[in-house]
Amino acid sequence: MSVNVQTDDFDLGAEVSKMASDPSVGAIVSFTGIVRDAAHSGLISLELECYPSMVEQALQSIEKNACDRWDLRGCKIIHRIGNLKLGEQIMMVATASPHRQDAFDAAEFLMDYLKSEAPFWKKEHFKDHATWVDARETDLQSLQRWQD
Amino acid sequence: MSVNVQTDDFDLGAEVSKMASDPSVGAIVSFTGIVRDAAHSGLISLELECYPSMVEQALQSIEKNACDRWDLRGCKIIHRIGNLKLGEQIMMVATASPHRQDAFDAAEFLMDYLKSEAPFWKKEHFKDHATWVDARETDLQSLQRWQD
Amino acid sequence: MKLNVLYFAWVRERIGVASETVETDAGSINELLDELSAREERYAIAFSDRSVLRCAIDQTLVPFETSLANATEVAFFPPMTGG
Amino acid sequence: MKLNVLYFAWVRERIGVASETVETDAGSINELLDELSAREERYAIAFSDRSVLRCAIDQTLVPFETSLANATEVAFFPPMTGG
Repeated sequence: MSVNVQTDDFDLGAEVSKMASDPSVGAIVSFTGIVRDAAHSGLISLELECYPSMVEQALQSIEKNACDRWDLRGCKIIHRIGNLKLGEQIMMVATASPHRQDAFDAAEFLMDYLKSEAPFWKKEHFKDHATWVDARETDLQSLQRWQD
Repeated sequence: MSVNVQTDDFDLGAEVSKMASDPSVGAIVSFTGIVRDAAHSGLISLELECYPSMVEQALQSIEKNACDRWDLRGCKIIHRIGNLKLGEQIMMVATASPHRQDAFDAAEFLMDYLKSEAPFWKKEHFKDHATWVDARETDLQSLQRWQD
Repeated sequence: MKLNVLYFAWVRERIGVASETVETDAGSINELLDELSAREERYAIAFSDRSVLRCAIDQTLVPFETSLANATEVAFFPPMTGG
Repeated sequence: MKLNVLYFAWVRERIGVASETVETDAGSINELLDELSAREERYAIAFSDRSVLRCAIDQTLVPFETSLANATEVAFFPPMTGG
């Protein structure tokens, strides 16, 4: 169970391999976020800002909630900050469990909370302008499904 | 979009990286199945048998169903056969999409269908005996949620 | 008609071969299972509980009621346990 | 009381600094926002729509009604967009 906030890239395969060493782990689910340009709008890079003194405790709290709720034998969150080019990895979560449904549900839960409660902000840089990414209403709706 | 059935191990990180090269891809979800010994019963290895002439078309059909249902820009299934030791990777699915919910749902769908409709069978080898793994009722229930 | 019949996992182990050619006039999978079970005890044992048996005709999963007309390859196996 | 006030993302850009020390008698976050908005236009503009503003006291997300008693660090920022 650990969280990292870093400028460097990460190695998803290596993180998943580490989790597989626990003999009770049969299922590992990962999510990787990638810098994308879905609207073909000429995105050059994504700037990621965070609130340094808040971010690790926010991620650890999100991770602890997931571990309280599901049978996880491993959990890893890595989130990058700084300037990332189109196609670069932004972040990953990985969850390891004896059971595949626990691993899937916990990974979705972590992503929903991370999107709305971890102090990161994205700014999209284009050739001649830059704009802050707006939070999405659907992300808040995704969060609500865990609150019953 | 492709499926592989192979005795060799695979590199999850490399498969996910390939998917990230499409500029519309913002979310990649992966599932990795690992040889586990949840009951501490002294498992030594897992033998994976398949129906060779049926398996690729079954996996391609499952993959096509997922691509018809969600906005996927990449989809990969790799399943190993042969003898695998405790902790080794058995199989992976990875789904790439502009949207994280599509990637998550498609990966769960692929796993549910693969568990119940792809012609693989597992035999657990212990020190002095071996037993075929029984199909689980919960796997069939998981499948039913996609049929409404 | 001549059918290529395949067996997998514990079905293969109980019957003792991975595949064989079967000469039969069975009209459906159910009739083929009945006919083989009547022939030898190893078939009767392997096919005794059809609720834990699955079947494919020409690489497609089908129910036991399915007709064998035009079939060339029939496979019997337990419920799948991949993933 | 003296508060260390931090700003992030477009809130930081509109206010023009990443952090500052604020001397205030405000009892709640809402009162602090009112007080700063009255001081200078850049605050008034940055804080004009509180529905797109979020706040943390000592690194914990809180609603705007929260008391500032015992607070040492207050942060203002837009809704988060990580992941």
